[in-house]
Amino acid sequence: MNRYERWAAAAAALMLVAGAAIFLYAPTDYLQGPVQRIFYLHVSSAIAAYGCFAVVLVGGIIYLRTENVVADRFARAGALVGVVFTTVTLVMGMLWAKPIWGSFWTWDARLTSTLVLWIIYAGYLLVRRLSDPGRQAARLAAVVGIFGFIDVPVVHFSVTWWRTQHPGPIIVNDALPAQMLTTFFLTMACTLVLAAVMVWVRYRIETLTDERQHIAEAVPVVAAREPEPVP
Amino acid sequence: MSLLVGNGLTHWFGRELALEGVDLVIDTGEHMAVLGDNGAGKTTLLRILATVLRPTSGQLEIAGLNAFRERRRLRHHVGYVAHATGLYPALTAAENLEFFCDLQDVSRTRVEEALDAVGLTRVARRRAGELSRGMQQRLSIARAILHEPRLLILDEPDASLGDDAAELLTQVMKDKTVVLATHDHALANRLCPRTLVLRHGRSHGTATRLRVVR
Amino acid sequence: MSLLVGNGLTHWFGRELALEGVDLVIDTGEHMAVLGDNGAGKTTLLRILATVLRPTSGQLEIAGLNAFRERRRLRHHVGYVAHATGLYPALTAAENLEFFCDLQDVSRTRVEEALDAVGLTRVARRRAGELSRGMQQRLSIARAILHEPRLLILDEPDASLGDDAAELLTQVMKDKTVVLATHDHALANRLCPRTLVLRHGRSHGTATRLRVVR
Amino acid sequence: MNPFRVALAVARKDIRSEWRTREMVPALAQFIVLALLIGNFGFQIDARNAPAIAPGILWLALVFAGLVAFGRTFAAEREQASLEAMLMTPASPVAIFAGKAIAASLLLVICEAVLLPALTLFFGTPFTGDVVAAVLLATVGMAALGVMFAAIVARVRARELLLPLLTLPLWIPFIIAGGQAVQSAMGLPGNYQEAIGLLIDFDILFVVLTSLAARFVLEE
Amino acid sequence: MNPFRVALAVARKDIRSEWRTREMVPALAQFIVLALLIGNFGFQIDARNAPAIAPGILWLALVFAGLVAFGRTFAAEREQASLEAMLMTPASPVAIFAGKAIAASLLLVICEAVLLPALTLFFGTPFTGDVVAAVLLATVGMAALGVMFAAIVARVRARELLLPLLTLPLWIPFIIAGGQAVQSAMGLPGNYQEAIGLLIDFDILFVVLTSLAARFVLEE
Ligand code: HEM
Ligand SMILES: Nc1ncnc2c1ncn2[C@@H]1O[C@H](COP(=O)(O)OP(=O)(O)OP(=O)(O)O)[C@@H](O)[C@H]1O
Ligand SMILES: Nc1ncnc2c1ncn2[C@@H]1O[C@H](COP(=O)(O)OP(=O)(O)OP(=O)(O)O)[C@@H](O)[C@H]1O
Ligand SMILES: [Mg+2]
Ligand SMILES: [Mg+2]
Repeated sequence: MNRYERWAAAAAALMLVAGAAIFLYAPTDYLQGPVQRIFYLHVSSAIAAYGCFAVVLVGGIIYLRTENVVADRFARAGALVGVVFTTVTLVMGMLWAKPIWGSFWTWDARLTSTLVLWIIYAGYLLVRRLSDPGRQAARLAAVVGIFGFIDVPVVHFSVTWWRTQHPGPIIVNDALPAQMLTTFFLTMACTLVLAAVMVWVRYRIETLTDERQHIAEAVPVVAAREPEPVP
Repeated sequence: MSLLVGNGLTHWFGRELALEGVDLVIDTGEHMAVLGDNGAGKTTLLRILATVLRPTSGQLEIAGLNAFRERRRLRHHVGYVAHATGLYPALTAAENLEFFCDLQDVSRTRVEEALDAVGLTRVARRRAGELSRGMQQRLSIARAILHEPRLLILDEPDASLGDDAAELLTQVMKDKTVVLATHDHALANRLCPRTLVLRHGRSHGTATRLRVVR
Repeated sequence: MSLLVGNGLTHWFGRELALEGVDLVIDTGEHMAVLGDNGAGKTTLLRILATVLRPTSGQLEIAGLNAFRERRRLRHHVGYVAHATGLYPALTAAENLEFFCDLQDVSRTRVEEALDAVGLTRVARRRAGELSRGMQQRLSIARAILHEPRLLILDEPDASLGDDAAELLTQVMKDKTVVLATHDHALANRLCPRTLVLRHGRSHGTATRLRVVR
Repeated sequence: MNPFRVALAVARKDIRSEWRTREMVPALAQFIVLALLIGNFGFQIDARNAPAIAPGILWLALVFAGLVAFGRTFAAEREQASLEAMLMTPASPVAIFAGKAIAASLLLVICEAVLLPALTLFFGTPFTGDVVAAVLLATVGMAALGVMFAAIVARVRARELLLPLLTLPLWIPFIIAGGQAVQSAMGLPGNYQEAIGLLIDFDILFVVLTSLAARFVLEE
Repeated sequence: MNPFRVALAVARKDIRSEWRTREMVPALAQFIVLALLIGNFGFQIDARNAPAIAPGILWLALVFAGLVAFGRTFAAEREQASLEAMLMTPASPVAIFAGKAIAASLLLVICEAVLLPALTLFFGTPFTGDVVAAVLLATVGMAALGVMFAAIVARVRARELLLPLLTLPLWIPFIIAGGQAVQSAMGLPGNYQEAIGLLIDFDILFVVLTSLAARFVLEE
């Protein structure tokens, strides 16, 4: 096992620990029943996605200022992993919505803005795929990523700004029993580690792809400064 | 004094190496021809020198400025004739030039002079899209000299030009530093005292001498 | 025997007279060069001869068929290299030719032969969009000879071609009737025994002799 | 000269180009999702009125996706000037036409494969064989018309604009009949059989008409 | 180097090209009318629900017309390779950008001049200064964003497809706030002042952001 595989294995093991906590430690919700256990991963992966998109934002800004490919590779990695976690949030949310609301989807502000988030970053990935690799692709995508981040606060605050069917903030309002809260924070920590590892592995893949396409880090205009994988 | 100094210019298109470590020094007022087979990398080199394309690696200095970081400032001094003419087909020949006068911040009186220099005065009021291929090429040359650049990059400027190509280009190149790519050896010999030969993206001929000079 | 007989070919682009009463007779196997300044009407004439453009007035007969009414039947016999290459950039050089083999209803074995004839065998698997201008021009020539047409219309086929342009064209034109427009007088003399000079859309030079011949 | 071979070659070339560049499929699919989104913003949808509004959104999305897909099919040929080269061959215009229509409608079918489940997911409308049949039947005629007009506007400037202008009026029969069929398949009152019959009639009419017209459209 | 002179020159060139060829205006106008027609077919409209549905149709039509108009503005430069020539000059990207935005939004304003009376005509909704103000304010921000993304996708393959994908999500604020403003101006409940305030905020935000981004988008 190389060190990437070791890290991946460790992250997977952590997720198993989180899973155990979710199903064995956390109490069953007396109103919603077992389906409420979706909550932990649903929210954690949303927050992980925010983190990934923050990497895209910071990476994009650094890239535009310094043309440092390292920043751009992190941005690319962040976008892909962020889309994956947004997908998890969406799917989990829809699975939860069916039994609770009676349908997979309603068009409320939280759900819609989350879908838009997914579309924006999928568009980011498409811009990358459809332009010739190199500085231009990186610059254009950076602009898309920076503008796209506008939607992240919209998603987060949608439940307070608009009347939504989706529940409002409960964690910051201390509305959860202690066991649930512990499980939630454990799951969130594990998910964030997983996201960081995924970004890091993906960064490695992007580096190898770049090398194959001779997108060198040879001439950085300013010395490289790496963005944090997850802020 | 050297106007242009390129150093290890290398460009990869994906996995295709189009230009490999080309060094060149061009003195002020010098005329240099770039020769080479199809696909040798002439256009790639010229696009880099015109600061349209940034090379994968290598340095380029024009008039003492870093050509990649201070592109905007350089553009007053560089004129470029590309393969594609880049004209607005719905505007007349004169209107095309007037528009570029505004962008270049030069007086519109230059339009007439430039049209005259390339022999298009007669068709000044015809739309660019209706001109023949050779006329469009002339118009593209006229646009490149509108702001009287110190450095002129000409990529096959003789393409589709009529019999007067040599005289026209001599006139246009006067008092300017010129890099010219062409397939016409006779023309190259007539217009340019110095020649750079590209083969599979590497420089041969005078270029080898250049390495020593640097 | 004459393969192509044109009679009073005239073309107006709106109020612009591009071609004025050109008569010409081309015998089977003959090679004819069309010369003229920029905007003289060479491309217009060649597009008419290739049956891509219908003239405002005049008659044209190719291989004894009315070129306007029986266009479809003629197309087996005509190959045309235009100013624009008309290739599919996402397909490789070989795939481009294979596609046109299917449309021309000729065997795909022709692809390799045609690529070889224009010296592109080495880049057969590269996408057409990534080829240099000269390589694209070669590919466009390869496409025109895929179906071994009897009549070949070449509009500045030497554009952007490397040093081997003359040999390549000699090879390509062998055993075919050819009308070739170019600005390179040396090339025209070398390839074509007969020359038609256009000036402002009217035929001069050999063309005056032609009137008598007809 | 075998017209089937030509049509196949043309379709294969288009599909291969698409496969190489992967330009259209992923973007078209997401474009569909987006159309859903705007549709939703324009018209407050809830479970009650979904079967009334969903077909409208379905057709709007399909119409716009179709315009893009068909517009692209000849525009690409035109930009590259390869249309002229293709017409310089003795291949029959009808066959060329059919080939382009096949490739473009394949794209549209892929769109539908995304759109129909998405509708079910987002609006809870049923996703039955009847709905699929109605949509596919409409696709045939719309493809024939769309490709023909795409060929016409490719010769014209501002094709992005002219295409909807010419195509939409003739697509209206399909939108109406298809809309009726889908609505009744989704449970609203309406005669499904009759609407499907209409769709088939229109398909035959327009496929024949466009085949006849192909020769005139693709020349000079 | 006077950026105003550059912006003006660019705008004038675009408008003059359009005037010469008359490619966009008539087609755009008719396209709008057609969108009205489809809207009409998709959703049974009567006097009762017109003020609820008309704004939806207004925004749908404007969004699609805008996509076409903005998409065209850089696509034409790209096709002609004149974008490269323009960027070879020392003119500031922000100024070039502003010039293109001015010309494109002028087209959109012409669309609106057709669309708003048409809505009144077809659906009997009021046609007041408030409605016009809301629509014009939305146009500013939408133009800034639309032109920026048009510049981005012009460098990318499959631009017709990518443009809606990138632009629409960021147009949503304008669609929502503009929709609210129009709805309340048409007599539905809603706070007109607040919606207009939002529109102005968004306008300022996006005009500033796109001006900052222009330099990076229009390079190389
Ligand atoms: C497809 C459907 C859904 C989507 C797209 C979605 C999206 C999200 C997102 C993005 C967050 C993170 C918000 C943040 O912290 O910034 C979130 C949190 C949350 N979601 Fe959902 N959700 C969906 C369905 C549901 C359902 C059906 C429920 C349960 C009734 C639910 C309950 C929650 C809860 C309780 C939170 C945590 C709120 C907090 O304390 O911050 N979600 N959802
Ligand atoms: N589409 C068009 N619309 C209007 N005028 C045109 C059009 N095409 C060509 N012309 C005009 O017709 C005349 C002949 O053009 P043509 O392209 O045949 O010249 P040519 O001899 O091929 O020139 P070149 O050597 O530059 O290619 C020119 O004056 C040109 O401006
Ligand atoms: N966009 C591109 N993508 C991939 N490869 C490219 C691209 N542009 C050029 N090349 C490749 O780079 C090499 C050099 O091309 P270039 O256009 O510089 O040649 P050139 O010397 O100008 O040839 P010509 O005389 O035919 O114009 C060629 O092998 C070409 O195939
Ligand atoms: Mg070249
Ligand atoms: Mg010509």
